[in-house]
Amino acid sequence: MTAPLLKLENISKRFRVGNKELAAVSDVSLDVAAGETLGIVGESGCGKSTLGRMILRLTDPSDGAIVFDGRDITRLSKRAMRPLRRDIQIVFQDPYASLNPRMKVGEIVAEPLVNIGMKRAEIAARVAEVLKVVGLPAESADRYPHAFSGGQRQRIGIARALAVKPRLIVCDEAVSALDVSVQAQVLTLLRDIQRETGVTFVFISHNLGVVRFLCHRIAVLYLGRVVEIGTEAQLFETPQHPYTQALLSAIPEAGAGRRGRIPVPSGEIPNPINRRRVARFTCAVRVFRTNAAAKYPRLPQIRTDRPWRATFPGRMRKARIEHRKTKE
Amino acid sequence: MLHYATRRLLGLTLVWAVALIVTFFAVRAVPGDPIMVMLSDHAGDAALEARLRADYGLDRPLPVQFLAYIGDVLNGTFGLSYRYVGSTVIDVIRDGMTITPLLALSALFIAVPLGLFFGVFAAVRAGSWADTGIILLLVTFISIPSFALAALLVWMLSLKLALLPVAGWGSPAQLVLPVTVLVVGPMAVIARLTRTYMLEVLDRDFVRTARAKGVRENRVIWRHALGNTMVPIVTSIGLIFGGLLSGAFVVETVFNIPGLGRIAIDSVLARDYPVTMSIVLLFTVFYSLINLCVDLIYAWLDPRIRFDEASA
Amino acid sequence: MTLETAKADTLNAPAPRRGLSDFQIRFLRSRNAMIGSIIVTLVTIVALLAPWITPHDPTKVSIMATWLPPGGEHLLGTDALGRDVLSRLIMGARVSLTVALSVLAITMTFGTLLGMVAAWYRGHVDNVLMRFVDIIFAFPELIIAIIVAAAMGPGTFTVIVALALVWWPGIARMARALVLSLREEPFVEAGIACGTPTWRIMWRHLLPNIVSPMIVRASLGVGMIIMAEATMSFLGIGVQEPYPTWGGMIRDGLPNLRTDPHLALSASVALGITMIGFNLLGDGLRDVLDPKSRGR
Amino acid sequence: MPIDLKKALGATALATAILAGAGSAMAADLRVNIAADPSMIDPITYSELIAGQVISNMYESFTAIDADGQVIPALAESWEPLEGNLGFRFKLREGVKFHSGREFTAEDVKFSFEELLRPGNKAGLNAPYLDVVVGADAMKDGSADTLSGVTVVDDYTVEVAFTRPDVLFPIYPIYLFDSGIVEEAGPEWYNKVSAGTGAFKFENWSRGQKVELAAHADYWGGAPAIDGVEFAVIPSPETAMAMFETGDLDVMVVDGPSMRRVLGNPELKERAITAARAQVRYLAMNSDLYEPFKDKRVREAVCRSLDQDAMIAGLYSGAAKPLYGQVTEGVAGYNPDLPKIEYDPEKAKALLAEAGYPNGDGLPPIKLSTTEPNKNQHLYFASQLQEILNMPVDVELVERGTHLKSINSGQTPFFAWGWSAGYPDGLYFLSQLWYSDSPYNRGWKNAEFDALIDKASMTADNKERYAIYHEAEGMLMDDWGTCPLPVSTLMATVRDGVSGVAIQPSA
Repeated sequence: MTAPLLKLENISKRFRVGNKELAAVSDVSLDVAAGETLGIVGESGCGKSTLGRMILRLTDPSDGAIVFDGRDITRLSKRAMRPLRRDIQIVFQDPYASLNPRMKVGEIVAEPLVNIGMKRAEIAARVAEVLKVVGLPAESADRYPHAFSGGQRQRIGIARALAVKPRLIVCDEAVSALDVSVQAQVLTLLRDIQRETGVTFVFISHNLGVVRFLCHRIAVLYLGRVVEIGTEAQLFETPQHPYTQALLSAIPEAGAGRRGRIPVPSGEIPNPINRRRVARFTCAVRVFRTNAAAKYPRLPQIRTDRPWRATFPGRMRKARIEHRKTKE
Repeated sequence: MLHYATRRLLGLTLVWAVALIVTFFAVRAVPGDPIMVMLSDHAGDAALEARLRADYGLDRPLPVQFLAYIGDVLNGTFGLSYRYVGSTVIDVIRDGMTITPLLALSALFIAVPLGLFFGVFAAVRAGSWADTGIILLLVTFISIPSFALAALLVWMLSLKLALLPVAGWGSPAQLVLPVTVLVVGPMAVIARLTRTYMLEVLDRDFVRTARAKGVRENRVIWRHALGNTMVPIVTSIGLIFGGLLSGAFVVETVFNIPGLGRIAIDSVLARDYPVTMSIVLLFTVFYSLINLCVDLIYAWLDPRIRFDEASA
Repeated sequence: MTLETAKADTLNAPAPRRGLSDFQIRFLRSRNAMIGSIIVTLVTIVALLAPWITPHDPTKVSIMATWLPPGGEHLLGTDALGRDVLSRLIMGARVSLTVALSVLAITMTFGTLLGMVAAWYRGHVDNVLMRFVDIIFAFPELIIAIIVAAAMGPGTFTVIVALALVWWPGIARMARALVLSLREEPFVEAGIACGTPTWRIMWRHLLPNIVSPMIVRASLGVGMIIMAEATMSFLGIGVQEPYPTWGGMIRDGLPNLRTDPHLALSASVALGITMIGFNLLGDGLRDVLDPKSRGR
Repeated sequence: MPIDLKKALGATALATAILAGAGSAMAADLRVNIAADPSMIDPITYSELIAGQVISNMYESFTAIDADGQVIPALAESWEPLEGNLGFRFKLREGVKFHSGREFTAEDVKFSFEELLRPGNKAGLNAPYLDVVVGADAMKDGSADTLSGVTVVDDYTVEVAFTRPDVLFPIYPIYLFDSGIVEEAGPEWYNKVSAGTGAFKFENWSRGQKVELAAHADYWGGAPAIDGVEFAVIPSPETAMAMFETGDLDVMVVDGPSMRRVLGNPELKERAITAARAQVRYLAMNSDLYEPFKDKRVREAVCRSLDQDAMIAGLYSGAAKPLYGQVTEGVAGYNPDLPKIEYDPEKAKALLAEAGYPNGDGLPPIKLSTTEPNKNQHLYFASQLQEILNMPVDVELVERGTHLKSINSGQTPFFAWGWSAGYPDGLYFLSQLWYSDSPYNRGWKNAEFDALIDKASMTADNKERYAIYHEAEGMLMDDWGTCPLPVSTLMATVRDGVSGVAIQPSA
């Protein structure tokens, strides 16, 4: 196996909120191989966007290292980071907010090209080329974003990310703001692009269904840590972690699979700022609280290449029962 | 809330300290020499000049002068005036210290209700000719320079109609013209703000609900809508008060009122550093205190604002 | 002078996203904006053409033709030195606008730049800058103007410096507020993510998106600066001879209000109309550009 | 109600004082405007003109000036020079009462002089007059506690000894005050009480608003006909005018722009009283700072470009007098025979060309500096010089304090200014402005002129001394050392029912 294109080593991110500390991402380690699509799923607020932003160095990790193509980029200055930006691109969630309303589409798509110092004539050609790749007419370049629909705009965002032929694209909830039918089109587009260019994707989403469609491997993020990681098949067929199970049950077709219904946690996600307030979905929290030494246990290296978070089954069961009670 | 108020006060003290330092050195950077002004046409008498300079401590190094000034501020005299020989600054500005705030506050207390009234009146009749008329009038009020307005009023009311005294200070009648001149601009500003916010509020659901429930129109406007309009207007009152303090410079000059504004201009021109510094400090203190009050009132009016978290 | 600040700040926070044609339609529909722009255009034309359209040399002293009443060769009469009042009014427009536009250019450039930098880098840069702004705000602006005027001696340059000093913090604060909300926008992050240098992010992403609220602020600002300049001239610390200014003309005319009212009145009217023009234009632009006040 | 003109109130030449034995049928207090708040109201620190207008009504000197500008005895009834003109023996007036009720004696003279010289007393304008007194230096540097040059002979006789002759000493306006005042009101008595012998005593001072004086019933010249005077501080002439018209002022001192209004209104004009100012005005041309002024022809060209008659008509509405020398009419030593300086643009151009600057070519740029109130005059000068001589001149407005410092330290090349008589004698103008060693020299220096001035200060005989003045003044004018400028008239208007008001011909 070749060295992974992207390697996250024990990445953590803590924010200060007043006197308290919010752990958005805790001790996450992930590898992404070249040409692979890694999905990162979790509910909103679980830290997956922060993770994505850290890969792009839009946010600096508090601990840990980000290694891209064998090079530690964790502490690179903004300036030193700039040449690397050619290799790592991002597609944002909001197709409206992620395009500057004051720039023409052509300028938007050209922006990364300008940054790498491409000549004007070449830029124009490349812009036309990527617009075609994402399925937009060449005239689009002269129009402003407000003239396009959500799906079209997201194509513009993808075109921008593709323009410099990056090796890694982080898609941060890239389709979640779109209608279901449009989602499918965009996802298909992404898959086709990968097939043609061999680009690596890190696909962040709260939607397991979407992830399943696109991703080779999937990591499940809960309260800032990876609770389970595995191939698409492993994860969907044999989810190990109760949270994964819960997530799966939220998707009708997946949840209706072999395992039968799994109680779906409802209500608010536990507040990562103050764990004492955790009220409903208490399983993982209990574990952390009761075993201080094993507070943040490492993922056991399982041969199957499918690590999952060590938990305490007895307590877990109890938690589940408790949860039922609260629900009834 | 209390915590917030204390912290704001601490912050203010810092601003005042900086103001003290900045004004001390800024005023001293000004060309011109108080001793020369004291000597007037007899400047050039070196012996007299040296003596005065020593008497006033102006021959000492700046840091020493600064420390001396801080001492004077702390003991409440604010030091000796350069212009009024043998008088302390507090003697010079004592009358002005009540006059200018009195002028500014009376203007404020007249301008706010009047402005609210006109603003609501225009908003309720939005789009009508009355509205357009009021808007034009308000723009005119905002646009007319206070000195021009003052001259016009003196000419009309005092000279032609002989209704009011031309200038001076002391009787209630002498208060009418200067306060009127001061009121006009801020009143128009408040009215315009009120109209804008009022229109916005009148469009909101709770107002419609109230109307739908059959609440009388007057009550809808004055209780439901205006109450909500007050919050953003209160925030602008600090700035309006600052404008009034500035307006005092012109009004006091035109109407010959011995307030801080006129004393300030006189003292700048006469290089009366201690008086200038003290007035600048006082204005800064008035202004910042009013702004503090405004923020506190704002907090009180709008319970959604939680200062302790907002500042984190 | 800053009474409008609060309003402009609170109303213009979000960045509008609209095309030009949309803007033009609403502009043409706005009565205020139309009247205002007509007045402003006229004043601007007069100011631009001033050297060629004055009937007399505005600085020409005719000691034997002082205090002439309006009419005849001198349409608006002459002043204490026998100078033609109409010519001085026309030149005064040029001086007022020059001062106002210089101050605007300086404060808009520096205020916007500093506000953007503060909002962009945050942390200490922001803290230092904003404390500085707070301190300037803690002084009534006329006090600052007076101190500067006293320090530098009166003159056009002094007026510009003093007013710029008073004006930039408001601009900086507004730019900062706008950029603070803007910098969280994904399109800005997208810029960073694709390696756009900071200066170009400011130039291409931030600046164009704060321009329209800043323009509203500027158009209201012109009127206020003209008024401030007139007030400084009125208090004797403004633009100096031989340049005619409206504030100076009012001041020189006031003592003769009863014998020669045309002196103070003509300048007052010119100043008033110009102020009304800029205020109407500013109001109109705000209505047109501000999403919150749309449809009103 | 008829009012007697009892006594001149304002007694010093420094003040624009209202000479009023004035009375009013209606108001008990006479209300008069002053243009600014006085800076002080005591005779020691007294150092500016506005204060002088107030103080001169409360304090007196050895001599006073009558309504015609003549020196008359006041607190000294007579005086005689000591040997070699090195001092004077003054015979003091008897029966003079201070505001406190105490009697004025020779001890008070000694006390007043000593207080003026005592270090730490921030003495103002009057102290320098004492420089010639024996022991003054020792007093000033603190090495002596009494003034050795002053000898109290008896209660009403005092001798003042000089280190050099100073024949004009008796007419110096040195205010004499009460030696018992410190004991009575403490060392900080300055702003609380008055300690003079004048017709009015201090009552109240509301800073920035008014100074109120009350009649001094025991005044040696007879009690004033009015109960008091209220000096209202009114910086704006327009406001003053408005207040006069609404009856809020009894007497209005007319200033600048109001003059036109008064002269143009028959009703007001009828009420106006005028007097010449004891002031000279001049255009200073400092040849050390502007090379072309070294040439007498350039200076003459400048002077011939200015039309005094047009200025009087256009700038002063006629209320001014032309000046052709440097001693004003009405001041002792005035020369009525000085030739008129003709306005002659052609000759001015020719002179400039002769000096090597045809049509102004080669003249370096220069600033004509002044303060705000003198703006219009200077704009006129500049426009004339630009038009006739094509001289590259610009008007520069400077803050008053800065301007004074600059002109008094000889750093301003070109400016017009006035000089008010500190005492009513022509020597004041000549020695202060054009004497080489004067701290106020205005940029023209001449050794022969200096010698004449030295001679004059030792010449006790008036006629002889005046002849020396004329010679020196002629020398100054022949060399075009300065361009004399018109001097505006002092003017006041008086309300109905007020009579007996006169203006003192002074500054």
